[in-house]
Amino acid sequence: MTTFAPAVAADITVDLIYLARLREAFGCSSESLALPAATTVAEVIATLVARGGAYAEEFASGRGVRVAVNHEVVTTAHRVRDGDEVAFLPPVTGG
Amino acid sequence: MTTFAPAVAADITVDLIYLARLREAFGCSSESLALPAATTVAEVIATLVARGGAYAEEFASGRGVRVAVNHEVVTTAHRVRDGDEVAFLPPVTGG
Amino acid sequence: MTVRVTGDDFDVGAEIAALRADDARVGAVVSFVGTVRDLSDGRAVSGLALEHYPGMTEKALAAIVDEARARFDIHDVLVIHRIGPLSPADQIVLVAVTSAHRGDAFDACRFVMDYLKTRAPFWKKETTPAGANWVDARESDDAAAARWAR
Amino acid sequence: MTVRVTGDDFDVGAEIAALRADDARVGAVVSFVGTVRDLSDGRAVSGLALEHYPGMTEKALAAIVDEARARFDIHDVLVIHRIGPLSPADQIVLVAVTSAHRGDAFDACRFVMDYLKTRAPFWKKETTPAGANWVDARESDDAAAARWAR
Repeated sequence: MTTFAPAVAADITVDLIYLARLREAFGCSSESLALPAATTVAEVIATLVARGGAYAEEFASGRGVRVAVNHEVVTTAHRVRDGDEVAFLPPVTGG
Repeated sequence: MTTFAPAVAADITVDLIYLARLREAFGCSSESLALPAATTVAEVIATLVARGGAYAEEFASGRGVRVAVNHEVVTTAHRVRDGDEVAFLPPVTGG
Repeated sequence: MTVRVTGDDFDVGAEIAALRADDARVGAVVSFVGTVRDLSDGRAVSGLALEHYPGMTEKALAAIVDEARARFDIHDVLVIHRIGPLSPADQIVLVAVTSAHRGDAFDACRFVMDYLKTRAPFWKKETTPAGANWVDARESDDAAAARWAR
Repeated sequence: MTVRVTGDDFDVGAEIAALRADDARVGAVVSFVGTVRDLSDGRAVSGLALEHYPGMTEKALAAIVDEARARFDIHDVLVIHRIGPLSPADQIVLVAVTSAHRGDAFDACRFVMDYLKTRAPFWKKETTPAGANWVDARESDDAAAARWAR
Protein backbone atom coordinates (compact mmCIF):
# COMPACT_ATOMS: atom_id res chain seq x y z
CA MET A 1 0.00 0.00 0.00
CA THR A 2 1.29 3.48 -0.91
CA THR A 3 0.44 6.71 0.92
CA PHE A 4 0.50 10.05 -0.79
CA ALA A 5 1.63 13.06 1.23
CA PRO A 6 -0.05 16.34 0.32
CA ALA A 7 2.14 18.60 -1.84
CA VAL A 8 3.93 21.17 0.33
CA ALA A 9 6.56 23.79 -0.51
CA ALA A 10 9.90 22.05 -0.13
CA ASP A 11 12.32 23.78 2.21
CA ILE A 12 15.58 25.12 0.79
CA THR A 13 18.83 26.09 2.42
CA VAL A 14 20.95 29.06 1.38
CA ASP A 15 24.30 30.34 2.58
CA LEU A 16 24.29 33.93 3.78
CA ILE A 17 27.57 35.87 3.49
CA TYR A 18 28.10 39.09 5.45
CA LEU A 19 30.86 41.34 4.19
CA ALA A 20 33.01 44.09 5.69
CA ARG A 21 30.96 46.37 7.98
CA LEU A 22 28.07 43.88 8.05
CA ARG A 23 30.32 41.02 9.16
CA GLU A 24 31.56 43.13 12.03
CA ALA A 25 28.12 44.46 12.96
CA PHE A 26 26.61 40.95 13.06
CA GLY A 27 29.71 39.30 14.52
CA CYS A 28 29.30 36.66 11.82
CA SER A 29 30.79 36.09 8.37
CA SER A 30 28.38 33.42 7.13
CA GLU A 31 25.49 31.26 8.17
CA SER A 32 23.11 28.70 6.66
CA LEU A 33 19.43 29.59 6.60
CA ALA A 34 16.48 27.27 5.89
CA LEU A 35 13.68 28.95 3.96
CA PRO A 36 10.50 28.04 2.11
CA ALA A 37 11.12 27.51 -1.61
CA ALA A 38 10.81 30.54 -3.86
CA THR A 39 11.58 32.99 -1.08
CA THR A 40 12.47 36.41 -2.46
CA VAL A 41 15.52 38.41 -1.44
CA ALA A 42 13.14 40.93 0.14
CA GLU A 43 11.73 38.14 2.31
CA VAL A 44 15.22 36.97 3.28
CA ILE A 45 16.01 40.50 4.41
CA ALA A 46 12.70 40.71 6.31
CA THR A 47 13.65 37.49 8.11
CA LEU A 48 16.96 39.02 9.15
CA VAL A 49 15.43 42.36 10.16
CA ALA A 50 12.98 40.48 12.39
CA ARG A 51 15.97 39.45 14.50
CA GLY A 52 16.21 43.09 15.57
CA GLY A 53 19.39 44.72 16.90
CA ALA A 54 22.21 45.17 14.43
CA TYR A 55 20.22 43.31 11.75
CA ALA A 56 17.34 45.79 11.91
CA GLU A 57 19.80 48.65 11.97
CA GLU A 58 22.03 47.63 9.09
CA PHE A 59 19.17 46.76 6.74
CA ALA A 60 17.37 50.04 7.41
CA SER A 61 16.66 51.91 4.19
CA GLY A 62 19.36 54.32 3.12
CA ARG A 63 22.26 52.14 4.22
CA GLY A 64 22.73 51.09 0.61
CA VAL A 65 23.26 47.35 1.21
CA ARG A 66 23.25 45.40 -2.05
CA VAL A 67 22.57 41.70 -2.44
CA ALA A 68 24.47 39.31 -4.69
CA VAL A 69 23.26 35.79 -5.39
CA ASN A 70 26.03 33.49 -6.59
CA HIS A 71 28.22 36.57 -7.23
CA GLU A 72 25.66 38.45 -9.32
CA VAL A 73 23.94 41.56 -7.96
CA VAL A 74 20.16 41.00 -7.86
CA THR A 75 17.06 43.01 -7.03
CA THR A 76 15.00 42.33 -3.93
CA ALA A 77 12.38 40.62 -6.15
CA HIS A 78 14.87 37.86 -7.03
CA ARG A 79 13.85 34.39 -5.75
CA VAL A 80 16.58 32.36 -4.09
CA ARG A 81 17.13 28.64 -4.77
CA ASP A 82 18.47 25.76 -2.77
CA GLY A 83 22.24 26.04 -2.33
CA ASP A 84 22.46 29.69 -3.36
CA GLU A 85 25.20 31.87 -1.94
CA VAL A 86 23.43 35.06 -0.85
CA ALA A 87 25.87 37.85 -0.03
CA PHE A 88 25.12 41.19 1.60
CA LEU A 89 27.43 43.98 0.42
CA PRO A 90 27.79 47.40 2.03
CA PRO A 91 28.47 50.27 -0.41
CA VAL A 92 31.84 49.52 -2.01
CA THR A 93 34.87 51.71 -1.36
CA GLY A 94 37.75 50.16 -3.29
CA GLY A 95 40.15 51.70 -5.77
CA MET B 1 82.14 122.13 -37.99
CA THR B 2 79.53 119.44 -37.50
CA THR B 3 77.25 117.99 -40.22
CA PHE B 4 73.85 116.50 -39.41
CA ALA B 5 72.67 113.55 -41.46
CA PRO B 6 68.89 113.37 -42.03
CA ALA B 7 67.11 110.78 -39.79
CA VAL B 8 66.55 107.46 -41.64
CA ALA B 9 65.02 104.12 -40.52
CA ALA B 10 67.91 102.12 -39.15
CA ASP B 11 68.33 98.68 -40.73
CA ILE B 12 67.99 95.62 -38.51
CA THR B 13 69.16 92.05 -38.86
CA VAL B 14 67.16 89.00 -37.80
CA ASP B 15 67.94 85.29 -37.79
CA LEU B 16 65.48 83.15 -39.70
CA ILE B 17 65.11 79.52 -38.59
CA TYR B 18 63.48 76.94 -40.87
CA LEU B 19 62.26 73.78 -39.16
CA ALA B 20 61.50 70.24 -40.27
CA ARG B 21 59.73 70.17 -43.65
CA LEU B 22 60.62 73.84 -44.31
CA ARG B 23 64.32 73.22 -43.71
CA GLU B 24 64.25 70.43 -46.25
CA ALA B 25 62.14 72.34 -48.79
CA PHE B 26 64.46 75.40 -48.64
CA GLY B 27 67.66 73.37 -48.30
CA CYS B 28 68.56 75.71 -45.43
CA SER B 29 68.23 75.60 -41.65
CA SER B 30 68.93 79.28 -40.87
CA GLU B 31 69.96 82.54 -42.47
CA SER B 32 70.49 86.18 -41.49
CA LEU B 33 68.24 88.74 -43.13
CA ALA B 34 68.66 92.55 -43.16
CA LEU B 35 65.38 94.44 -42.98
CA PRO B 36 64.07 97.96 -42.42
CA ALA B 37 63.25 98.62 -38.76
CA ALA B 38 59.70 97.83 -37.61
CA THR B 39 59.15 95.25 -40.34
CA THR B 40 56.14 93.04 -39.57
CA VAL B 41 56.17 89.24 -39.70
CA ALA B 42 53.77 89.51 -42.66
CA GLU B 43 56.36 91.61 -44.48
CA VAL B 44 59.12 89.13 -43.66
CA ILE B 45 57.00 86.36 -45.16
CA ALA B 46 56.27 88.52 -48.25
CA THR B 47 60.02 89.01 -48.70
CA LEU B 48 60.53 85.25 -48.63
CA VAL B 49 57.57 84.51 -50.92
CA ALA B 50 59.01 86.98 -53.45
CA ARG B 51 61.93 84.56 -53.87
CA GLY B 52 59.46 82.20 -55.56
CA GLY B 53 59.96 78.43 -55.85
CA ALA B 54 59.77 76.46 -52.62
CA TYR B 55 59.38 79.69 -50.60
CA ALA B 56 56.25 80.74 -52.48
CA GLU B 57 54.93 77.20 -52.24
CA GLU B 58 55.51 76.57 -48.54
CA PHE B 59 54.12 79.93 -47.42
CA ALA B 60 50.96 79.57 -49.52
CA SER B 61 47.84 79.91 -47.41
CA GLY B 62 46.52 76.68 -45.95
CA ARG B 63 49.95 75.19 -45.25
CA GLY B 64 49.55 76.19 -41.62
CA VAL B 65 53.04 77.58 -41.04
CA ARG B 66 53.32 79.38 -37.69
CA VAL B 67 55.91 81.96 -36.75
CA ALA B 68 57.73 82.18 -33.42
CA VAL B 69 59.83 85.20 -32.48
CA ASN B 70 62.35 84.41 -29.74
CA HIS B 71 60.46 81.16 -29.03
CA GLU B 72 57.01 82.75 -28.64
CA VAL B 73 54.34 82.22 -31.29
CA VAL B 74 53.30 85.58 -32.77
CA THR B 75 50.73 86.89 -35.25
CA THR B 76 51.73 88.22 -38.66
CA ALA B 77 51.17 91.78 -37.35
CA HIS B 78 54.08 91.40 -34.90
CA ARG B 79 57.03 93.74 -35.62
CA VAL B 80 60.47 92.16 -35.49
CA ARG B 81 63.46 93.81 -33.81
CA ASP B 82 67.16 93.74 -34.36
CA GLY B 83 68.65 90.40 -33.28
CA ASP B 84 65.32 88.55 -33.13
CA GLU B 85 65.23 84.82 -33.81
CA VAL B 86 62.33 84.35 -36.22
CA ALA B 87 61.38 80.72 -36.62
CA PHE B 88 59.01 79.19 -39.15
CA LEU B 89 57.18 76.11 -37.85
CA PRO B 90 55.18 73.66 -39.94
CA PRO B 91 52.12 72.16 -38.19
CA VAL B 92 53.44 70.16 -35.24
CA THR B 93 53.14 66.38 -35.09
CA GLY B 94 54.77 65.27 -31.85
CA GLY B 95 53.48 63.07 -29.05
CA MET C 1 42.72 40.87 -20.27
CA THR C 2 44.36 40.40 -16.88
CA VAL C 3 42.54 40.87 -13.58
CA ARG C 4 44.46 40.24 -10.38
CA VAL C 5 43.45 40.64 -6.73
CA THR C 6 46.49 40.21 -4.56
CA GLY C 7 48.11 41.03 -1.25
CA ASP C 8 51.40 41.74 -3.02
CA ASP C 9 52.67 45.07 -4.25
CA PHE C 10 53.12 45.51 -8.00
CA ASP C 11 55.81 46.97 -10.27
CA VAL C 12 54.08 49.55 -12.47
CA GLY C 13 56.83 49.65 -15.09
CA ALA C 14 57.04 45.87 -15.44
CA GLU C 15 53.25 45.52 -15.58
CA ILE C 16 52.88 48.18 -18.28
CA ALA C 17 55.73 46.65 -20.30
CA ALA C 18 54.09 43.22 -20.10
CA LEU C 19 50.75 44.68 -21.19
CA ARG C 20 52.34 46.49 -24.17
CA ALA C 21 54.33 43.37 -25.05
CA ASP C 22 56.14 45.49 -27.70
CA ASP C 23 53.01 45.28 -29.84
CA ALA C 24 53.52 47.86 -32.61
CA ARG C 25 49.76 48.15 -33.17
CA VAL C 26 49.67 49.93 -29.81
CA GLY C 27 50.19 53.68 -29.95
CA ALA C 28 48.84 54.71 -26.54
CA VAL C 29 49.08 53.35 -23.00
CA VAL C 30 47.11 55.08 -20.26
CA SER C 31 47.53 53.95 -16.70
CA PHE C 32 46.09 54.88 -13.34
CA VAL C 33 47.75 54.12 -10.01
CA GLY C 34 45.75 54.70 -6.84
CA THR C 35 47.77 55.23 -3.67
CA VAL C 36 46.98 55.47 0.05
CA ARG C 37 46.62 59.09 1.21
CA ASP C 38 47.47 60.03 4.79
CA LEU C 39 44.43 62.27 4.97
CA SER C 40 40.78 61.26 4.48
CA ASP C 41 37.96 63.74 4.97
CA GLY C 42 40.30 65.80 7.13
CA ARG C 43 41.35 62.92 9.41
CA ALA C 44 44.91 61.63 9.59
CA VAL C 45 45.12 58.08 8.29
CA SER C 46 47.88 55.84 9.63
CA GLY C 47 46.82 52.66 7.86
CA LEU C 48 44.26 50.97 5.68
CA ALA C 49 42.86 47.44 5.47
CA LEU C 50 41.34 46.37 2.17
CA GLU C 51 38.80 43.56 2.06
CA HIS C 52 37.14 41.90 -0.92
CA TYR C 53 34.61 39.16 -1.68
CA PRO C 54 36.69 36.32 -3.15
CA GLY C 55 35.18 34.99 -6.34
CA MET C 56 32.72 37.81 -6.89
CA THR C 57 35.34 40.58 -6.92
CA GLU C 58 37.33 38.97 -9.73
CA LYS C 59 34.12 38.39 -11.73
CA ALA C 60 32.99 41.99 -11.18
CA LEU C 61 36.35 43.33 -12.39
CA ALA C 62 36.25 41.09 -15.46
CA ALA C 63 32.72 42.30 -16.24
CA ILE C 64 33.86 45.93 -15.99
CA VAL C 65 36.76 45.23 -18.35
CA ASP C 66 34.40 43.46 -20.79
CA GLU C 67 32.13 46.50 -20.74
CA ALA C 68 35.12 48.78 -21.44
CA ARG C 69 36.15 46.60 -24.38
CA ALA C 70 32.62 46.77 -25.77
CA ARG C 71 32.49 50.56 -25.46
CA PHE C 72 35.98 51.58 -26.57
CA ASP C 73 38.40 50.64 -29.34
CA ILE C 74 41.17 49.24 -27.17
CA HIS C 75 43.71 46.43 -27.36
CA ASP C 76 44.13 45.20 -23.82
CA VAL C 77 43.36 46.02 -20.19
CA LEU C 78 45.14 45.18 -16.95
CA VAL C 79 43.59 45.57 -13.50
CA ILE C 80 45.53 44.82 -10.31
CA HIS C 81 43.92 45.55 -6.93
CA ARG C 82 45.59 44.92 -3.62
CA ILE C 83 43.91 43.59 -0.48
CA GLY C 84 45.07 43.35 3.11
CA PRO C 85 46.89 45.90 5.27
CA LEU C 86 48.35 48.97 3.54
CA SER C 87 50.26 52.04 4.73
CA PRO C 88 50.18 55.66 3.52
CA ALA C 89 51.80 56.06 0.08
CA ASP C 90 51.35 52.33 -0.69
CA GLN C 91 49.98 51.42 -4.09
CA ILE C 92 46.36 50.19 -4.02
CA VAL C 93 45.27 49.73 -7.61
CA LEU C 94 46.65 49.75 -11.14
CA VAL C 95 44.51 50.04 -14.26
CA ALA C 96 46.34 50.14 -17.59
CA VAL C 97 44.85 50.23 -21.08
CA THR C 98 46.53 49.92 -24.48
CA SER C 99 45.01 51.15 -27.74
CA ALA C 100 45.97 52.50 -31.15
CA HIS C 101 44.96 56.07 -30.26
CA ARG C 102 44.98 58.00 -27.01
CA GLY C 103 41.31 59.03 -26.83
CA ASP C 104 40.01 55.50 -26.36
CA ALA C 105 42.81 54.60 -23.92
CA PHE C 106 42.03 57.62 -21.72
CA ASP C 107 38.29 56.99 -21.85
CA ALA C 108 38.59 53.27 -21.13
CA CYS C 109 41.03 53.70 -18.23
CA ARG C 110 38.80 56.30 -16.60
CA PHE C 111 35.69 54.23 -17.23
CA VAL C 112 37.23 51.17 -15.57
CA MET C 113 38.27 53.23 -12.53
CA ASP C 114 34.86 54.91 -12.22
CA TYR C 115 33.08 51.56 -12.40
CA LEU C 116 35.59 49.82 -10.15
CA LYS C 117 35.02 52.50 -7.50
CA THR C 118 31.25 51.98 -7.51
CA ARG C 119 30.73 48.34 -8.52
CA ALA C 120 33.70 46.18 -7.55
CA PRO C 121 33.30 44.56 -4.11
CA PHE C 122 36.16 46.09 -2.16
CA TRP C 123 35.91 47.74 1.22
CA LYS C 124 38.39 49.99 2.97
CA LYS C 125 38.83 50.24 6.71
CA GLU C 126 40.91 53.19 7.82
CA THR C 127 42.89 53.56 11.01
CA THR C 128 42.69 57.13 12.31
CA PRO C 129 43.42 58.71 15.71
CA ALA C 130 39.72 58.11 16.47
CA GLY C 131 40.05 54.37 15.81
CA ALA C 132 39.38 52.06 12.86
CA ASN C 133 36.42 52.95 10.62
CA TRP C 134 34.87 51.49 7.51
CA VAL C 135 35.16 54.16 4.84
CA ASP C 136 31.89 55.69 3.61
CA ALA C 137 31.11 55.56 -0.10
CA ARG C 138 31.54 58.91 -1.85
CA GLU C 139 28.72 60.56 -3.75
CA SER C 140 31.34 62.00 -6.11
CA ASP C 141 32.19 58.43 -7.14
CA ASP C 142 28.53 57.71 -7.94
CA ALA C 143 28.41 60.91 -9.98
CA ALA C 144 31.59 59.94 -11.86
CA ALA C 145 30.16 56.51 -12.73
CA ALA C 146 26.80 58.01 -13.72
CA ARG C 147 28.54 60.09 -16.40
CA TRP C 148 29.01 56.87 -18.38
CA ALA C 149 25.32 55.90 -18.27
CA ARG C 150 23.73 55.35 -21.64
CA MET D 1 57.54 70.10 -12.66
CA THR D 2 59.95 68.19 -14.88
CA VAL D 3 60.18 68.64 -18.64
CA ARG D 4 62.76 66.63 -20.52
CA VAL D 5 63.51 66.40 -24.25
CA THR D 6 65.99 63.63 -24.85
CA GLY D 7 67.31 61.09 -27.30
CA ASP D 8 67.34 58.45 -24.59
CA ASP D 9 64.64 55.94 -23.76
CA PHE D 10 62.94 56.23 -20.36
CA ASP D 11 61.92 53.80 -17.61
CA VAL D 12 58.20 54.39 -16.99
CA GLY D 13 58.19 52.71 -13.59
CA ALA D 14 61.22 54.59 -12.30
CA GLU D 15 59.90 57.93 -13.63
CA ILE D 16 56.48 57.46 -12.02
CA ALA D 17 58.08 56.40 -8.73
CA ALA D 18 60.30 59.49 -8.75
CA LEU D 19 57.31 61.72 -9.49
CA ARG D 20 55.26 60.18 -6.66
CA ALA D 21 58.25 60.39 -4.31
CA ASP D 22 56.18 58.43 -1.75
CA ASP D 23 54.22 61.61 -1.07
CA ALA D 24 51.18 60.48 0.97
CA ARG D 25 49.20 63.56 -0.12
CA VAL D 26 49.07 61.90 -3.54
CA GLY D 27 46.14 59.55 -4.12
CA ALA D 28 46.15 59.32 -7.91
CA VAL D 29 48.79 58.99 -10.61
CA VAL D 30 47.67 59.06 -14.24
CA SER D 31 50.23 58.46 -16.95
CA PHE D 32 50.25 58.37 -20.71
CA VAL D 33 52.89 56.61 -22.80
CA GLY D 34 52.88 57.19 -26.56
CA THR D 35 54.57 54.52 -28.66
CA VAL D 36 55.55 54.14 -32.31
CA ARG D 37 52.93 52.28 -34.35
CA ASP D 38 53.93 50.24 -37.37
CA LEU D 39 50.94 51.52 -39.30
CA SER D 40 50.09 55.15 -40.10
CA ASP D 41 47.09 56.05 -42.26
CA GLY D 42 47.24 52.57 -43.73
CA ARG D 43 50.94 52.69 -44.61
CA ALA D 44 53.53 50.37 -43.04
CA VAL D 45 56.00 52.37 -40.94
CA SER D 46 59.49 50.94 -40.49
CA GLY D 47 60.94 53.90 -38.61
CA LEU D 48 60.41 57.42 -37.32
CA ALA D 49 62.66 60.45 -36.87
CA LEU D 50 61.58 63.05 -34.33
CA GLU D 51 62.80 66.61 -34.59
CA HIS D 52 62.27 69.57 -32.25
CA TYR D 53 63.20 73.24 -31.96
CA PRO D 54 65.77 73.37 -29.14
CA GLY D 55 64.94 76.07 -26.63
CA MET D 56 61.39 76.72 -27.79
CA THR D 57 60.21 73.15 -27.37
CA GLU D 58 61.19 73.03 -23.69
CA LYS D 59 59.53 76.43 -23.09
CA ALA D 60 56.36 75.34 -24.89
CA LEU D 61 56.14 72.16 -22.78
CA ALA D 62 56.69 74.15 -19.58
CA ALA D 63 53.94 76.60 -20.61
CA ILE D 64 51.54 73.70 -21.23
CA VAL D 65 52.32 72.25 -17.80
CA ASP D 66 51.83 75.69 -16.19
CA GLU D 67 48.44 75.94 -17.87
CA ALA D 68 47.51 72.46 -16.59
CA ARG D 69 48.50 73.46 -13.06
CA ALA D 70 46.37 76.59 -13.30
CA ARG D 71 43.35 74.64 -14.52
CA PHE D 72 43.47 71.52 -12.37
CA ASP D 73 44.10 70.66 -8.73
CA ILE D 74 47.25 68.61 -9.18
CA HIS D 75 50.51 68.05 -7.32
CA ASP D 76 53.12 67.52 -9.99
CA VAL D 77 53.62 66.86 -13.68
CA LEU D 78 56.33 65.06 -15.62
CA VAL D 79 56.80 65.31 -19.39
CA ILE D 80 59.47 63.36 -21.24
CA HIS D 81 59.62 63.49 -25.04
CA ARG D 82 62.15 61.68 -27.15
CA ILE D 83 63.82 63.01 -30.29
CA GLY D 84 65.95 61.33 -32.94
CA PRO D 85 65.47 58.01 -34.70
CA LEU D 86 62.84 55.61 -33.31
CA SER D 87 61.59 52.16 -34.30
CA PRO D 88 58.10 50.63 -34.14
CA ALA D 89 57.05 49.88 -30.53
CA ASP D 90 59.60 52.39 -29.15
CA GLN D 91 58.41 54.80 -26.49
CA ILE D 92 57.99 58.39 -27.72
CA VAL D 93 56.46 60.36 -24.89
CA LEU D 94 55.56 60.05 -21.22
CA VAL D 95 53.19 62.40 -19.41
CA ALA D 96 52.50 61.64 -15.75
CA VAL D 97 50.40 63.63 -13.29
CA THR D 98 49.96 63.24 -9.53
CA SER D 99 47.02 64.60 -7.55
CA ALA D 100 44.93 63.90 -4.48
CA HIS D 101 41.94 62.67 -6.52
CA ARG D 102 41.70 60.88 -9.84
CA GLY D 103 39.45 63.31 -11.72
CA ASP D 104 42.01 66.12 -11.84
CA ALA D 105 44.85 63.71 -12.64
CA PHE D 106 42.96 62.24 -15.62
CA ASP D 107 41.91 65.68 -16.88
CA ALA D 108 45.36 67.20 -16.51
CA CYS D 109 47.18 64.29 -18.19
CA ARG D 110 44.80 64.37 -21.13
CA PHE D 111 44.99 68.16 -21.35
CA VAL D 112 48.79 68.09 -21.47
CA MET D 113 48.75 65.45 -24.22
CA ASP D 114 46.12 67.29 -26.28
CA TYR D 115 48.07 70.56 -26.05
CA LEU D 116 51.43 68.87 -26.62
CA LYS D 117 50.07 67.30 -29.81
CA THR D 118 48.95 70.68 -31.20
CA ARG D 119 51.34 73.23 -29.66
CA ALA D 120 54.70 71.71 -28.80
CA PRO D 121 57.25 72.06 -31.63
CA PHE D 122 57.95 68.46 -32.55
CA TRP D 123 57.85 66.98 -36.02
CA LYS D 124 57.73 63.37 -37.09
CA LYS D 125 59.20 62.00 -40.27
CA GLU D 126 58.09 58.48 -41.10
CA THR D 127 59.88 55.91 -43.19
CA THR D 128 57.42 53.91 -45.26
CA PRO D 129 57.80 51.68 -48.34
CA ALA D 130 57.08 54.85 -50.38
CA GLY D 131 60.01 56.70 -48.78
CA ALA D 132 60.43 59.15 -45.90
CA ASN D 133 57.58 61.62 -45.32
CA TRP D 134 56.91 64.40 -42.88
CA VAL D 135 53.75 63.40 -41.03
CA ASP D 136 50.67 65.55 -41.62
CA ALA D 137 48.98 67.16 -38.64
CA ARG D 138 45.68 65.47 -37.71
CA GLU D 139 42.42 67.35 -37.55
CA SER D 140 41.34 65.02 -34.76
CA ASP D 141 44.20 66.44 -32.66
CA ASP D 142 42.98 70.00 -33.25
CA ALA D 143 39.49 68.90 -32.26
CA ALA D 144 40.81 67.26 -29.09
CA ALA D 145 42.68 70.42 -28.09
CA ALA D 146 39.69 72.62 -28.92
CA ARG D 147 37.61 70.74 -26.35
CA TRP D 148 39.63 72.51 -23.64
CA ALA D 149 38.97 76.04 -25.01
CA ARG D 150 37.40 78.43 -22.56
